[in-house]
Amino acid sequence: MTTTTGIAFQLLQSLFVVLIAPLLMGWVNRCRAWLQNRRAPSLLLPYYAMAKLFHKDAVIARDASPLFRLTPYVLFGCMWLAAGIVPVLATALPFAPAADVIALVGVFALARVFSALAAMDIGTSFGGLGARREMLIGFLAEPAMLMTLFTAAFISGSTQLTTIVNTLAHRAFEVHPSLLFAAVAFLMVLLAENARIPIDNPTTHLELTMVHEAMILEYSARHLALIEWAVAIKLFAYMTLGIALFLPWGIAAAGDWAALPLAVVALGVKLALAGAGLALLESLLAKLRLFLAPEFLSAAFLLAVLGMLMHFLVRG
Amino acid sequence: MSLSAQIVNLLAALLLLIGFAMLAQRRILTLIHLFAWQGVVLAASTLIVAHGTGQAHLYFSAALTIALKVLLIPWVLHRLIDRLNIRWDVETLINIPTTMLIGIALAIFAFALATPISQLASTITRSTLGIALASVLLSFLMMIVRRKAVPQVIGFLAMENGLFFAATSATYGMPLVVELGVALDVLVGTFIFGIFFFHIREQFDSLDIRHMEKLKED
Amino acid sequence: MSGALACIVAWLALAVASLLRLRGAWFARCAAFPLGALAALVLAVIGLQALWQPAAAMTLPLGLPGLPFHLHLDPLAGFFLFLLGAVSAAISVYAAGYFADEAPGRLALIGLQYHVFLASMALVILADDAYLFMVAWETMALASYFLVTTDHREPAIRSAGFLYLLIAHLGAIAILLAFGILHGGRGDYSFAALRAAQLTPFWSSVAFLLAFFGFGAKAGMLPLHAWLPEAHPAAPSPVSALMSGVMLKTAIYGMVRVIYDLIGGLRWEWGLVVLVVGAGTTLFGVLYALMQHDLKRLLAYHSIENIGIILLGLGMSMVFVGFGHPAAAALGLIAALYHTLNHAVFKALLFLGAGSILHSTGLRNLNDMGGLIRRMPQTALYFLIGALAISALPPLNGFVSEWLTFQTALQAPVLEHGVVRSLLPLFAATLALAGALTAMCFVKVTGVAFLGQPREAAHAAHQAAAHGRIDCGPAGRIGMAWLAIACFVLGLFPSAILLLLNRICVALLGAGLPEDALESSWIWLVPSSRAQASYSPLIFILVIVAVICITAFGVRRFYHGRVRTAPPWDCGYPLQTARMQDTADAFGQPIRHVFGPLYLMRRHLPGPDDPAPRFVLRIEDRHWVWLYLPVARLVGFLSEKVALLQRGRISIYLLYSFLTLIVLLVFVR
Amino acid sequence: MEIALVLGVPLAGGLLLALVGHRRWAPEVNAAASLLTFAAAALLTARVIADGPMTALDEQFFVDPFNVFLVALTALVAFTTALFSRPYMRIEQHHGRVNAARLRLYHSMYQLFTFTMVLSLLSNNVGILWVALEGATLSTVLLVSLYRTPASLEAAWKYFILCSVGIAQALFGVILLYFAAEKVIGPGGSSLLWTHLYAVRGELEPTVLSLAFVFLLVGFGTKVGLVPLHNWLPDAHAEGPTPISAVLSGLLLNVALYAVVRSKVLVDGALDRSFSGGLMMGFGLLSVVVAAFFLSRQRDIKRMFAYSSIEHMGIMTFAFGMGGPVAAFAGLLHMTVHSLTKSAIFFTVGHASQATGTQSMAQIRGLIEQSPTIGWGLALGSLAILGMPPFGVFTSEFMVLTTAMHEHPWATPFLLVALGVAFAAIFGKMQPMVFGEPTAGRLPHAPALVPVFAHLTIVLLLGVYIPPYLADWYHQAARLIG
Repeated sequence: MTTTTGIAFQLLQSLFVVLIAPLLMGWVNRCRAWLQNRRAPSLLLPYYAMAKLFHKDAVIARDASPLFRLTPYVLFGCMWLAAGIVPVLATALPFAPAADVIALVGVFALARVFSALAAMDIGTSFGGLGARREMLIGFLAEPAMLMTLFTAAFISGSTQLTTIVNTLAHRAFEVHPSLLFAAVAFLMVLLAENARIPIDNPTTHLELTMVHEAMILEYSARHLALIEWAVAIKLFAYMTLGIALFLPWGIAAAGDWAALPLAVVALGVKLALAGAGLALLESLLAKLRLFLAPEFLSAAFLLAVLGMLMHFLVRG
Repeated sequence: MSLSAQIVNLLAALLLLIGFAMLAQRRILTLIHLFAWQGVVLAASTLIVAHGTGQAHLYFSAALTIALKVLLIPWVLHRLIDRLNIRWDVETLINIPTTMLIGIALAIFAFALATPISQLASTITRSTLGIALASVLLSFLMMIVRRKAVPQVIGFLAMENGLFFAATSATYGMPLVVELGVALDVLVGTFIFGIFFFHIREQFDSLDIRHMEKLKED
Repeated sequence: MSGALACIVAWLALAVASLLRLRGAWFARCAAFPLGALAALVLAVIGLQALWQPAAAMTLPLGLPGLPFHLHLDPLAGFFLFLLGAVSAAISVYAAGYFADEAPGRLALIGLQYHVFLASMALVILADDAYLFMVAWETMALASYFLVTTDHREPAIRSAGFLYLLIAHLGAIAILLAFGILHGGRGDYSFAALRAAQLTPFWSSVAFLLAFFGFGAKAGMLPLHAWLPEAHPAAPSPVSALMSGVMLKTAIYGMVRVIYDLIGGLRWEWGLVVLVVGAGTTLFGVLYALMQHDLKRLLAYHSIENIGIILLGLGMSMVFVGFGHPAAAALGLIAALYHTLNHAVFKALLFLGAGSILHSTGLRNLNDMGGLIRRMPQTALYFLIGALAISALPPLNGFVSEWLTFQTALQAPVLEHGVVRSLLPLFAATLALAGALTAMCFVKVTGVAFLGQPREAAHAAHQAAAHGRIDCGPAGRIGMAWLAIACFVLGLFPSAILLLLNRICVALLGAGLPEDALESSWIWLVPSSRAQASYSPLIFILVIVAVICITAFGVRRFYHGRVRTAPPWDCGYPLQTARMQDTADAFGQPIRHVFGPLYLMRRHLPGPDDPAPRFVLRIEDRHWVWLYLPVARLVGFLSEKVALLQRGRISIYLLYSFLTLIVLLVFVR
Repeated sequence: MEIALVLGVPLAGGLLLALVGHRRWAPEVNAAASLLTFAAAALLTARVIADGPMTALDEQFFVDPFNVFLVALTALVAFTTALFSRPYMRIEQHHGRVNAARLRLYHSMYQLFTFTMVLSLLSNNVGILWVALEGATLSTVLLVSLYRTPASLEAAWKYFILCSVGIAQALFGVILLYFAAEKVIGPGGSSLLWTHLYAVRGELEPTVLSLAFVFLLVGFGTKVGLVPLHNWLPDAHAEGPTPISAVLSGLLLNVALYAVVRSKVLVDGALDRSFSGGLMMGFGLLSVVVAAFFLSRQRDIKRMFAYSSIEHMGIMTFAFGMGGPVAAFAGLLHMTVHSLTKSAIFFTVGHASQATGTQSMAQIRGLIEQSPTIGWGLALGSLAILGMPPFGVFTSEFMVLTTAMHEHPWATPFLLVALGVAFAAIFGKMQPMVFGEPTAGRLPHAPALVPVFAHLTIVLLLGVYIPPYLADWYHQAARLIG
């Protein structure tokens, strides 16, 4: 594969992820509506909503600082970057070495810090509340995520996502008990990081419980749209990351263009299932009290660390 | 053993006896008298050693002893207690029988310590070193158990006597210049003690050293 | 070499000149600090050069008879000189503005102590014999002690100074004893002689422990850290920056120099000791930082945390050396040294930012601040950069060194020892946790101090300023900008730094990183091999910036750029005041909840009939209860017993000499 | 000739001042006499450095690098203290604490004390050494009680009794020494001369010598202030006039230690080294540790620094006890820097308590604000005495600690604890006195701070640079005793 095609593929994949991400959001919402016996909204509703928001005039609080206006773009940029390095369809991503799993966690952390700061910028009590809760979730979710990824990194001897996925996908089938632990931990982190039940509820605006929504309360119009879009990409990135790590079969190896169509289909199926699963999980679980969020996440962290230890234990 | 050696040994025994007597003595005047008698014994032994060995400077030492320790210092002490009007009985911190027992133990210890050394002595009076050490330690003990300033000073002077005895009997005397220096120190020391008695008396209205226990860590 | 010496002499000359009050206080006010910065820059350049050049040595005709002062400039020393020069240059520039309105007397003293402090740090790094090292080391402590107690009328500052110098001195004695072991009664005290010492494993381990805890006391390592959160905030801000940014690094230098270079023969058990202490220090530092509302104190606790992170890198490196894996060991050492440099840069920046706030508003309690970004936009920007860097967020420098530390931990599978192999990732987990907590803490700091609405005190300070902006002057801005740029440079060009640090590893360990790591192009940071891991901050930031620009452009192009301003949405509560914002304490509350048992909390709840109810919560360090106070009590108890020796009764005193005599006589027989 | 000058000047000065010591210009005469002594000592030193060791007056006096070094140090500190005592005693007179008659006593005794010090150092005769040391007690005991307060009388009484009794034990040691030497050298004056004793030290009877050493150690050790023979020391330092505290700490303790070291060298010739060395190390260590714990509960400023003297004498005793060229070098250096530093501290302490009218540390505050020179002097002096580089005390402690670490590692934990406790104590008490809100008043006379800073400068220089001739001198002396 020449560099040019590689870069082209890289750009295309990023674009693909960015464009398709809201669709996944729509799908999850739709599944959830089905499960809850509601009339499901259109699959494309996220796109409509964003288009509407882009058209509106932005209203910004009087005392907002430049940071407040910059943040949506930073979030969007971060998520785009994340989308660029997670192997979605194929592991041939020439730019992926620019950021390995640790950097990926760093990207998410960067985004989180910016959104928390922006939330505190206006100085309303809700902003501060949201920022504090978000950071509380983050401080446990982030290391748990990192440990999960480390488990995979230890198995594959690399922290490059592409290498990890290559190793995990194209090898003889082998049961890794450590990966099981890691997968559970990853799922828990995914729920927490993407503001899903049981940690947060993406559809609520109840002061006592909201986390993510409290942070973006002051945003409107195009800023809000970018944030929503970034959130969608984030969910997509997490899902594809989980798939790549724990269900990697079907992903195209480097240079294996012929496998690409199959990879697209496999990804579609896997994402649809994962989205439905997420909706199912969200419908089954109740939201935790905020106090319990640290417990939930420390459980995730412990599981991830255990998984890592398990790796050494089993390998002897 | 030559006659002079026998006499010196006798005097040494006397010295030790006086040491014990001082330890047991309750009356201050008697204490001074005992101290003077100790000086006499000391001078006598020095004379005999001088005679026996022909060391000329020991005659001088003997004369010095008589002048200083038999006459001058007791006289000064007499004057002092007259002037300060102190004639009370001497009080001790530990009762006298106990003190005596400790004293006997000390004497035995001193003999035991001195015996191996005495074997080496070339002098006619080899056994006196232990007695000298014993009387030094007894004087030390006396200083510890007395609670008034004057007896304490007498204890110190008695200790000096013991040392002097050690010097003359065990080694035929120190070089003259040293002995002169020591004598000068003792003299000046006695005068300073005298000055102190007045100052202390002035400040504390008493020569009881229990008044002087203010400087301490608390 | 002579250049470095000239810089030191220049600093000393500046110190004396400040004291002499040339032309009134003009010299100290206008010339001393800029000239000091110039000398620092020269020193940085010399240090950088030394990384390439062969080691140079020199002796000065001073010192002990038979032991002239030995100076030695090798890559390790060069690196730390570079750190010292580069960071202190910025701080000196900043200080020129900061101290400009001090009273002449104070200024003269500050000028003296500040430059002596700098010179002694440089001498610590250059010293090549135990004596000069100790002299410079303690002079450094002494100079910084006097700087800490500049405002000595405050009892709290005095007690901070006391604690600081006491622990520093104890540490110094421990270091001295380590040198004593290394000396072993042969040769002189030059490092060359100490290096040649052949020690039994027992004695080398004792030397290691003495050196580790001796230097650790200076570095603020657990459990000898108690002075740090007291002393660093007490000093004037440029001095705090210097202490946190540079002085703590001399302790790291000392550790590396003594343990790697002089003691040698590293054992993996030592590495584990370092790792355990490092992990404890890291978590302790960040958890206590989260509880602080005094900005400088908070930063001081973060210094403790970062020392812990450096120790984690060092410890891993020592474990790898002990098991005979030089490449992995080199990686750990590089991570530690890289973090040393990074921490110097961003912590100095943050302290300078805190200094600007203190200087212009007089505030140091976060709960009084708020909205400062509007009045101090420049400071806010630099502080934000520092905050992002310390939070280990890509693409800034803090991330690179933590990334390298993680990569070191990921080398664990090469180890043969099963237990140690599975322990290393646990330390990595500690680091991950600490990193996330740091991010939380700095969201709190930045958010509460700079963002939001100004709280009452901040509002009053804003009003008091004659013109709208109360930002720091040009000197201060240059100083902070310098460090902020350094945060970016160190973050964006890590592979260049990697090459430099690799030279130190080659010099110290006899081996560096594998070829693959060194020969990859300058864009890519590769710790061991490209297949294993790589990171390219340049691409990283390019992508983000490009996306931001394209998005912003696209949104404006295809939609519009219209913005309306309005009051913030009040959610239906009409009364919204600045007091309703989250305070720094509130931000830390959930952490206090989660990690409750780690803190010693003293709560005071007001009663129901309290006319002026106030809820008071004080967080104290448990180490005081189980270490410092018992030691103090023990000393008190012993001295009470010893005092019984001196009860004032002369008979007893006589008895002592009598008994001494008797006992000795018995003993002789 | 120089020896006669060194001895004659203070003796003559003492006699002269006994007549005119109450005059207004007596302090200047005192200082001048001390200056002359110092000049003579410098001449003597130059002579010894040029010509090597010598004896004089029928071998009654002798000079070698060891004692000439102490003579020079003694004369120097005596001179600077005399300079300090000029304004100090004037202020005391101004405050009405002393009258003209007592000043006469003071000045005369000051010179006589110097004389006894020099005499004990220069004398070749152990007996004369003893006489001179007792003379030192006699000449200073009335100075300790100069103020005639109950406390000062008590202190002087204890000083007198304890030191006299102590030194009486030393006399017994001298007699034993003579007893042993007589058999080898024969009776007569030469049996007590150091030079002769050294010449035959291998042949002396070991049992007698070991006994003699015990008596000498207990005797002279009392004057050194070794624990548990130290009890007189804090009282005497705290209650006497400050110049006397300075010379007691700066001179007397050194000279007493000199006597101990001389005896040790002699005994080492006949006995196993570890005997005397072990005893000295034990006493030294005990002194260091006990003094450190005493330090932490002091309230009186002079008393505290007196305990610090005990601690430092302990360090020196320990160093000499270890023996060997490095440790002996360190011990000598420590003598020098301790004398200089401690006397400098007492100078500032004297003025500080005059300015505040109290010796209680709780009431001395903020010196640095009120009178910066006193404040800085006290701060730097205390830090120097605590062994902070670049001051010279650190240099010697560096050598002692590192030598101890590899030769007697068991001792280092004690030293570590003691130095730490002492640091916490002195530093913790010094800091509030120096810093904080000032309480001091003004002094009626300008304080004497040249001596303070002269001493501190020398100590500072010794910390970073020991001139070759000085180092050579120390080396020679260390070889004599190591």
